[in-house]
Amino acid sequence: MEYGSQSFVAMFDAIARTMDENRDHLCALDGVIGDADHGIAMQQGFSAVKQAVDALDVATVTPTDVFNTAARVFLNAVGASSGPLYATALMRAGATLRGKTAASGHDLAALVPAMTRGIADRGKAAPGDKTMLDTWSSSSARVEAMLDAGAEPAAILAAAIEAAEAGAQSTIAMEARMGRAARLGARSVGNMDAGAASAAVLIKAMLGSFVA
Amino acid sequence: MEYGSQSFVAMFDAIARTMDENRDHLCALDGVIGDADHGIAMQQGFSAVKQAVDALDVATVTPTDVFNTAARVFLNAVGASSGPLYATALMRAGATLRGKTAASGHDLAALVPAMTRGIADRGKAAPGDKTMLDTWSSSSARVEAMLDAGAEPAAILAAAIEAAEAGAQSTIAMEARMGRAARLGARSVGNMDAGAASAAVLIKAMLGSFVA
Amino acid sequence: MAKTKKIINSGAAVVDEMVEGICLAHSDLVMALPDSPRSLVARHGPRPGKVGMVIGGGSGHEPSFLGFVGKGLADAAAVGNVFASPPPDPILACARAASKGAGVVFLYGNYAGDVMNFDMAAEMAAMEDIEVRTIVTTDDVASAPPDQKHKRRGVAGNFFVFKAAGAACDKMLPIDEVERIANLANSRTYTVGVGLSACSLPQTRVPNFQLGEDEMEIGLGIHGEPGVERGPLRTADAIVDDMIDRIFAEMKPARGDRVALLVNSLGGTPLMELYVMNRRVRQRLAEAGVEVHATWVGPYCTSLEAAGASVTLFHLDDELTGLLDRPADCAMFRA
Amino acid sequence: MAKTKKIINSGAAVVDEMVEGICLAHSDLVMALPDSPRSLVARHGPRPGKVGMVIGGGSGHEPSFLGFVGKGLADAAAVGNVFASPPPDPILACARAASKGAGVVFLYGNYAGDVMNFDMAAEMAAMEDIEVRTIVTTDDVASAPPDQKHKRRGVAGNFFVFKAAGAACDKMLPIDEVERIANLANSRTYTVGVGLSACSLPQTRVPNFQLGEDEMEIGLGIHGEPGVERGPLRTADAIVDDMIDRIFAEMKPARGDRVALLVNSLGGTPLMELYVMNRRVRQRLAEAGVEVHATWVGPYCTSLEAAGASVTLFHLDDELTGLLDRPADCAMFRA
Ligand SMILES: Nc1ncnc2c1ncn2[C@@H]1O[C@H](COP(=O)(O)OP(=O)(O)O)[C@@H](O)[C@H]1O
Ligand SMILES: Nc1ncnc2c1ncn2[C@@H]1O[C@H](COP(=O)(O)OP(=O)(O)O)[C@@H](O)[C@H]1O
Ligand SMILES: [Mg+2]
Ligand SMILES: [Mg+2]
Ligand SMILES: [Mg+2]
Ligand SMILES: [Mg+2]
Repeated sequence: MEYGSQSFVAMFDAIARTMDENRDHLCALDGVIGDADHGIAMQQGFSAVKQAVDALDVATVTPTDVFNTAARVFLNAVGASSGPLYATALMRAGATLRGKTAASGHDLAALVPAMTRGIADRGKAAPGDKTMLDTWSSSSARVEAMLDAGAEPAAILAAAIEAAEAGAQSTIAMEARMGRAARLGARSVGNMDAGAASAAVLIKAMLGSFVA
Repeated sequence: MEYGSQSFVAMFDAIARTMDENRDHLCALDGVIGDADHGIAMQQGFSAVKQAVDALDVATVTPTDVFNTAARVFLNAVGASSGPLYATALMRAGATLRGKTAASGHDLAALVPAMTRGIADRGKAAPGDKTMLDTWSSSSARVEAMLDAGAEPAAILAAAIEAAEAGAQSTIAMEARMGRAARLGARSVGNMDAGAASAAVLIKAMLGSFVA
Repeated sequence: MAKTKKIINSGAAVVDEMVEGICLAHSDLVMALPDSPRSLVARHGPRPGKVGMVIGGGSGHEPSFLGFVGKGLADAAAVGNVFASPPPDPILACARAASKGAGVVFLYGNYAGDVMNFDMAAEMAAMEDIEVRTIVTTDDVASAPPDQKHKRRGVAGNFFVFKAAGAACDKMLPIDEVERIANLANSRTYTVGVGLSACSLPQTRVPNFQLGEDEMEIGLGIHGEPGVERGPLRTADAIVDDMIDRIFAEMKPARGDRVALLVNSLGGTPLMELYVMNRRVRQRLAEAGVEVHATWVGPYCTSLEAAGASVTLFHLDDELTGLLDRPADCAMFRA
Repeated sequence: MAKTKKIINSGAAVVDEMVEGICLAHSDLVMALPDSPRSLVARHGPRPGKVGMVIGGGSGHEPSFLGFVGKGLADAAAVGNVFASPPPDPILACARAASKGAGVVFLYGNYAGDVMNFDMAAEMAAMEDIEVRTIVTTDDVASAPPDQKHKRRGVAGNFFVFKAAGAACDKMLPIDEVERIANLANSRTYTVGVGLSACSLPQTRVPNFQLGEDEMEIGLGIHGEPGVERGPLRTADAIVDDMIDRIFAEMKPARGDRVALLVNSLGGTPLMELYVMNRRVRQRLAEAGVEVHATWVGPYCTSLEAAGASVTLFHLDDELTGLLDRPADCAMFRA
């Protein structure tokens, strides 16, 4: 299968839909150890992205254009921590497709490690800091291992979603060392990080949109 | 029986006690159609009065002095609507005993009409306006009728307490025309006026202190 | 019911401790009278030949009233218990401190308690040969029909009446003029308020009344009392439209008229919401061709921590504009 | 759970409508940039040769940050969503507006989001040959131990750092000096806050967290987030004592030292309680022989309608005192 710009527009539509549904849950998670706005940031950001990419002429733009539009629009709609982190991730995703009019199944899988590196470079967090990076790096590690092992795209995407969810779960036991929650020290243990939770939801909607 | 300054000090002690007990109830009544502070005013005012009259040397002061002290202290502790109204009432009460070192049972009964006139003169309310005056004037009318009929003091005091309670109850059906509640118009109907309620409690404690 | 949490030491001490805290914070501007600690006097206010200006009322409305004591505004404020008029003694002490031979004006909101206590103080002042004139503010449009304006409450619009009268005193105008100006200002001040939640007295810490999840009180006073009506919570624009409709019905603005504007928080409503309201007020004024000379936004006349807001229009003429523009320097207000 | 009632039109529109309301109310002092409506610029701020000063952060802290734009303070503020750093674009637009050839300083509180967005904007400004220096405020004593001061949050003490830096810019000092002064001011600013109730975002209107009836959060930030500890609600004096103990432990005041003082409301806590707190602060300072040069009391850095308060001591030296005393004229602050 090959995935052109239209597929990536549909991908962002799917992400926007899932963020609408998860908004209040993500806000509640952020409220326990943060400032309760993470669901709003993700919902507002991807709703703006959806509007912008829906307006693109898919016949003339490349997948890279779609990602770059999303990055710029997300950043400006959101700000916050999530804005620069996801804007960087989305630009890195777009960069992996530069020069292509469509992506292969393996290209899709390779978006996850690229986005993970973007988040790590921008946020300077490490795995174990109790952030969205725990979700992304868990998913990314699985994708890279399976790519190396020459697995089929569909299997990799399914595994990436599963590993993302496991990464999010792993943040429950962690003590935060980055972001707002870091000031709570030991009080942050026992709750899932909101950014880790939204990352799992995002990866599921993003990769799931191609499987469906 | 004759009642000297000591009896009036005890009377104020009894009033202070009953206002302690009724504070929250009176605040709740005032909250529904007023500003929720009436219980505090009465409690704070009579607690200050109690402290002041307890400090008097009952061997040398007259009942009039006790009332005048109470009036002055109540006014300065309270302000509000209740302050001037009860300060005037207490001064008028004291005036009825001028020149006496002790009061008779009939003198006690006559305090009620005197205080009622003080409240009416100061506040310019009429019966039916849904204020403390409804309690006082109900009680006062009964006292005057029984005094005219030559009734025994004990019977008059008991009837005065009963009529005060009836006066307070009568305010439930009224629409307020005076004080804060007047701005609520028809919304004020259906709730007892806080000042009418405290007046019934006050009259009961005041006259009851002599019966006991 | 959950008690409201407050940062206080005790309900009984809170007013005195607040006044102490104010005097410490603003010792360059105000002082409490040594023998009347509930009388707050401006250090640079009273001066020979100037009409003295005394304001006052219950506590819990801060920065009203005691925050408006200072040069160009009130010479003194008498401080009552929470939501309770001060008794006559501290008012009289204020009158004495403000009296410099040209008479004294009393300005306060129209409440039974305040009227009785200030009137008693005025009588006592008269016995000391201090001439007192009283101006009672009645800006709350919702609190009585137009033919019973004298029954209306004084609410946040106090601010404009005080400011105009304070400026008139500061200009050394005679007491007749100050009285005329204060009455003029009051007659041109229109306020409507709404309440979203009740407040709690420090002694009981129990909310005054219960309001449904989607209800608001309309035509609210400033003592946490219920409003004249209860209705569903509406959008900011709908709330402001209703306020402006009520105000315009009486003010009857002509195109080209000028107003000063106060968007006031009852305490718990943050600036964000007040400015959203201000946006709509300005749209309505622009539609009506009314110019805005000056705007104040914030907590000016509060009910402890109650959520809610009011809008006041001060219908200017040239005289009032000049008075409004004069400087004032108070602990909680500067112009 | 009962939703918090707010006077708004919609959660999505609230920030833009607030900014519109601010520009209408204070059009003599500030304006939004026509092509960047979340960039608020002082009308009388930027001028040739002056170092430009840009502040910013999330909304919901009003009067911080946009209320502190004006002559003598910030030249521009970038406005984010509620509790969310502004993105780089409006920050860059502010930098352009504030840039008059002498460089620009960015001042903001130390939060991951703000750091990332302001740093991106600084990189973009550098590509346009605008020299940017960044000073991140870290006054929240409770938010990290002394050996990790750089991890601390910036909270209400921002006010003093902004004031000192704004005065330095206003004095036309070169950018090295402005940077030195801002860092000096930050290093001498100490804040501790407590929270009594959570706030609710306009989009969800659900309180951020639940607090027991007799509990408070200690060491609270300004985004309605929980504090570093939860403890029983105490008296005003006990709360202040704990705050002052934490501050003194680091500030180590000597007798005769001078401070400026800010007693700040998180929004829902009324002036009455702040002044009760101020009384105790002054008692503690008097005991320690510390003089108070100036005091500000009120909502300066808020978390929407959250109940709570903070105390900030600004440990003065002669240089900082002179800067603090310079006039400033902003929409929501005047000195
Ligand atoms: N430096 C960082 N690196 C990676 N993720 C981070 C970093 N800082 C914060 N985060 C993530 O951002 C999430 C919070 O995002 P959001 O609530 O939108 O922003 P804010 O913290 O500004 O309110 C956290 O839950 C965490 O997962
Ligand atoms: N003019 C008046 N005459 C008689 N009673 C009055 C008058 N105005 C108010 N009251 C009484 O005062 C009561 C309220 O007293 P209180 O709550 O102590 O004062 P405030 O109204 O100043 O808060 C009312 O319930 C009413 O009974
Ligand atoms: Mg957040
Ligand atoms: Mg009352
Ligand atoms: Mg009252
Ligand atoms: Mg945030």
